[in-house]
Amino acid sequence: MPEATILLIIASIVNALVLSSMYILLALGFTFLFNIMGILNFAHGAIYMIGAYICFFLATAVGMNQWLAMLIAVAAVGLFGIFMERFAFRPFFGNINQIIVVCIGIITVLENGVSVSQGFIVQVTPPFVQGIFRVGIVSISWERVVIFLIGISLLVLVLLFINKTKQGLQMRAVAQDLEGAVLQGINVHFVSALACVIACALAALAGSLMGSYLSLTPYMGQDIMIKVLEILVLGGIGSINGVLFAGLIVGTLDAVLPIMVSGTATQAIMMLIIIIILLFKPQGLFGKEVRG
Amino acid sequence: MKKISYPLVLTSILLASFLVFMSLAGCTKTATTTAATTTTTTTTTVQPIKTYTVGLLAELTGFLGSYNTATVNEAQIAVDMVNENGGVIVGGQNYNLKLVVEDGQSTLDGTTAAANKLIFNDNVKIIIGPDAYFNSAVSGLCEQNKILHIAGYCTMQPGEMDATTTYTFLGQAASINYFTGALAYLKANYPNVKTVALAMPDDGSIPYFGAAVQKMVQAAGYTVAGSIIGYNNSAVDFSPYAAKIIATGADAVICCSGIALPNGSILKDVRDAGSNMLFVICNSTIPTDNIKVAGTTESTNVVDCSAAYIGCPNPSAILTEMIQRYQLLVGNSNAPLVTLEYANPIWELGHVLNQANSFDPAVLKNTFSNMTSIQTLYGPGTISGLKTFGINQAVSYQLPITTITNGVPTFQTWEPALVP
Amino acid sequence: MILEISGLTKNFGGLAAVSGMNITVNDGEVLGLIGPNGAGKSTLFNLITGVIQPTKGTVVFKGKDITGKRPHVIAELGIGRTFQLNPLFPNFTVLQNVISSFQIRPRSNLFDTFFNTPVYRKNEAYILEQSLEILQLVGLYKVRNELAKNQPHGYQKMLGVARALAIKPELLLLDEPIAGMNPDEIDNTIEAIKRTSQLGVTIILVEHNMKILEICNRVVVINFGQKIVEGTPQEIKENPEVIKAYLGSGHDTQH
Amino acid sequence: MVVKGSMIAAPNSNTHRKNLIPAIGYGAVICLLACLPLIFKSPYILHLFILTLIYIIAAASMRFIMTSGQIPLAHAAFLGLGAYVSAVLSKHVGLSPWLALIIAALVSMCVGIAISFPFARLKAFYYAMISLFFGVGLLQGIESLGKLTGGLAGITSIPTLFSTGSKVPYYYVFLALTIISLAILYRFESCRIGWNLKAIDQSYLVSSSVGISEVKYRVIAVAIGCFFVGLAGGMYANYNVTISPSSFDTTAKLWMIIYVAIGGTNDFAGPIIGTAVLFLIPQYFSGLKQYTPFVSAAVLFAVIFAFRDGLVSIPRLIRTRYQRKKVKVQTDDS
Repeated sequence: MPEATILLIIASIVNALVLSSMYILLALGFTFLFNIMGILNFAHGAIYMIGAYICFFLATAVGMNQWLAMLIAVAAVGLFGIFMERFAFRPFFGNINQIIVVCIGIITVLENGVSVSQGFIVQVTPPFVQGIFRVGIVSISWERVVIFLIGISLLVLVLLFINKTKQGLQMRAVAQDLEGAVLQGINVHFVSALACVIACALAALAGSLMGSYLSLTPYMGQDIMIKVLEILVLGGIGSINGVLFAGLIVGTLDAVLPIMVSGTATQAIMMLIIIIILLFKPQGLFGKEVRG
Repeated sequence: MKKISYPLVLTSILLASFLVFMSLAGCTKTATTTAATTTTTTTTTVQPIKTYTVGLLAELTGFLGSYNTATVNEAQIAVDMVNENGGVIVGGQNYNLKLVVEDGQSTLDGTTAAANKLIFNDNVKIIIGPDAYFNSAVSGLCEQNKILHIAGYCTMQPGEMDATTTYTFLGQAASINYFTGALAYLKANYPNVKTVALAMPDDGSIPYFGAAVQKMVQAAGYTVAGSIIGYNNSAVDFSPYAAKIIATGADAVICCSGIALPNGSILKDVRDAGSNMLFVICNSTIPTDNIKVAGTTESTNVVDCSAAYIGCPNPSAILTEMIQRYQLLVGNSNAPLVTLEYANPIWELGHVLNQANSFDPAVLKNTFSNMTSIQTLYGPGTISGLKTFGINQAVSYQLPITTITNGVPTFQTWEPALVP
Repeated sequence: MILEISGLTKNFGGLAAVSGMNITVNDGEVLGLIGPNGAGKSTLFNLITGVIQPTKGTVVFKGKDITGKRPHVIAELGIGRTFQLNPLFPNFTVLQNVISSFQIRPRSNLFDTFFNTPVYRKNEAYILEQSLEILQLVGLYKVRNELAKNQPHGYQKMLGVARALAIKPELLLLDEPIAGMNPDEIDNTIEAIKRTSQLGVTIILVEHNMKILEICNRVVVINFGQKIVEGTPQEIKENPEVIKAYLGSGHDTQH
Repeated sequence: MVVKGSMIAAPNSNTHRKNLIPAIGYGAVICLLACLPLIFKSPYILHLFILTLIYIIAAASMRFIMTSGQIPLAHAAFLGLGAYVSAVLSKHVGLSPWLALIIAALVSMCVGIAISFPFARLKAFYYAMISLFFGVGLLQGIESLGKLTGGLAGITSIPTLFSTGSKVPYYYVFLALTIISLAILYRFESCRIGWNLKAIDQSYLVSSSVGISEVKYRVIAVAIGCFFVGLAGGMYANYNVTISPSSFDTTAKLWMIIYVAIGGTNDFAGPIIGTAVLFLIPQYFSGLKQYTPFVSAAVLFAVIFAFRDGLVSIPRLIRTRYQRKKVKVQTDDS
């Protein structure tokens, strides 16, 4: 086997891992919100984009410390989550059509708002960490390593939150049986608002990180959204652990397919694979019960 | 059992149609006013100056939105500059140019609708733009209705520009220009490059532009490593493509067309993956943008054939003025120009109108295609393109070549990026 | 003998909801199927009507093996059923509920239906008149034009029966027809069931309310997915095992 | 989905009078629509009307599928499929555009049937998601066919239905096609087929217990819906001369369901009104250039928060309000 091929294979494996962790990072907030609260946030991509732009703005225009900027972006977008819960999700809970309408409205406003206000300058948040990390013939930029680590650790944190903390348990209670939860004296609105805050914060975090890895465009959220939905359905509804494996599958496909087929065909093949998987496991890989 | 409440539904249908009626009545009103008319304005010149309306087709919303909003600003500046130099003189009468802008929404059918609006609603006889492959929606329409069409860009896809679209001109350097410029420089200054890999966005242009590029590369005596690598413009991560490029084992990679995001990302990923191969970027996006995306440490050993940018010696006084006005407009003293993709055609149009001394598109197109040299914002340009497009209607002019080392762009030379 | 269940078993992940059930139902009788909560009565119904597939065993209806057939096929063969929970189309009116339950006899093909041929119109007219009759039978005629979801619980249950009758069943499975009803609703329901069985329809009742026994010719008591005893209502009332089985269990509706 | 009206014409005399009012109404609307080219001479405005007609067919067919409780997020992709099939047939194969139109509709229907057999097992949310994925995949697949479909740049200079450049014949032909399609869809919905679809939507368990085959009727719904959306796609391609994937992408898919939802999913007239309003209002404000999208967003929010059952619910709301005023007795109910 020629050396080039071996390099290609190794590179693909590395890419698959890193890309998967990126997708896990992206999908975490969305899947969390849907699996735990049964809320389908179609505007996740737009929120991710807003988070990226806020972080960019603070880090470059204001000249703030990068990590601080990220934290502020996360906080700000988290607050936006309360707004989302109150005006987008609570009034239309369970009606997918109306949720789509509201979310499209929000997406339109956010994307065009950014597009109009920012004007055309290629915008990139400066990298959080510099340099390249070499092991033998494999070499990755530290940025990607950081994204990888953050993605995985966030997943663990969210799992801990759901299973160990009081709020996490309350969320699951609300999701499983609303009336029961109310009878138990759980403040349902508080719980769901909390869930939305967490979800949006996670989206913003992903946005800030990816914004430094890729460049920012007002429409960066659109393609992300499809990926996120793929991961949600593939992972199975009602299972956060599913995200890990779904993310791995989608990431690997995205890392390997472009090497075999060119350009847009990758997406088609990918969808085909995903649909086939779902036809054999309609509940997704780790799905428990159907909701929504 | 009650029948469906159709009377009520019908009232709402009527209501809706009434609303539509009103709205479109509004449209017609605007149409009559904005049609190419004669509103007199008083200026320094002796006789009153009439205004002549020119249509500008831009993608103001959608994924090209922010970009084209900027280029439309440039176009407006160009119009002001033409008017301040006395406008255009046709039949001894001075005319000020006036732009009517329509939005193509970054979709082909949106662009078709906008073109329809310009032609049938705003009654313009000259259309500038649109961007990228959206020309394919306009060229045919203009041919049908005998409208002069000066495209702002061209990706060489069918319907954009060929022997059948005689009313269509390419008024601005397109992907083919940037490529020829880069190739010529590469040939002259990098003798040790033998094999090159080709990468370009897989937006359907590979069978056309890609094929042409491949031929030209081989004609220049290079061997193309592997097939053309088509990347997905909207990919989240470009490292797979980078891996693919490195795996070809070529001495250099040429990224044809495409925008800053994919090109910069691929550059970054190629470097991160540990390869230091020569990286040639030939597209309108300026070097500083590519550096922004790729990062300073990663952007090294790069040759970039691009539009004019801050730091390259200005080819003409007009361009200097253009830059100053643009910076004034956006209120940023060192904002780079975008690409002039609409400003350049307008500037040329002024030249052509003066030469032709008529507003008749048929006359204009003959004059335009028979001009040996034309005045562009980049200085004198030539008209060619018979070999590439089948018609001699593409304007080409000198383009700046830049090398980048450790994130520092260094201007090298002006290449006469001729369209064969 | 209209229905014969032999060795019917259903396991939900290890534990057996129904195991080795053998029941035979004779023509025109009213068979009571009683047992405490979670005894597997509803599961048995779902097995008969093909909503869930049995692990093993067979269901034979009129000498025809219907084990594991799709629910709508079984319905076509003439087994009607009602449901414990939300037994109707909530957004149809009561009459529409019954009309739209006429799928099999008469059935007009797509062509007739679309082109509104005389055949289709004849069928629909017939269906309308039949539906009104059925509503008379179950005593819902006066509320026929009101939305089903706005009806009281008892009416909804009766509507369930009416819908089941609309497919002209030879065998009718009633899943807790009187659960959660008030006394006079119960009396009406029992009246209606009696009238129905007089039309020659074989009926199987699931109930864990002993009161229903008085209209049954025969009663089967099941617990933990198995048949405990079988006999006339009188025998059952005295049977010590039944008493025992019932002591532990409350009388609220099943899951 | 709330269901109104009767499945059969109740055989009492005054239904004739009942049916008369809508009949007159229809006549009025059709006359109005037929007169439009005489009112508006501008080809551009006719262009807008023609596109509206096409989208109305698409939206109405989408709603028809939705009556069975399936949310076909792939519908815009089917519009694209129809458009591409008829474009390829009439341009590359050289069939007559009219024939291509019909074939496009049939192909779209066949694909719809083919996918709806495996998908019929899936319940609401999963169906929506998988059809979304299928739509994306289908579009990307079409896009990646290289020279045949011209990738992202799409197909240009598609043979047109009429040689004349005027848009008036298009308007009348498409108006006729739209009316026919809507009539057929309305017939399907008001006969037993439509009722069975609504029954399945309300409870597939109950409907199967009375002998309604869920799979059969879901497939029927998808087949009919896809046929008409394919037809609309073919009309679009042969009228618009140029098509590209970006016209049918994810955003388009979601906008399509918005046309339906804003108009109102519960009523046949919903998608018609929704499309007319949502497609034409932004056109009216197109003078705002890059600020136009905010207008459509504003319309969305206004409608969804004011009348969540869509625009068709306005008259009903007004009426109930009026009745409340009249009858002060039951103010506490509702």
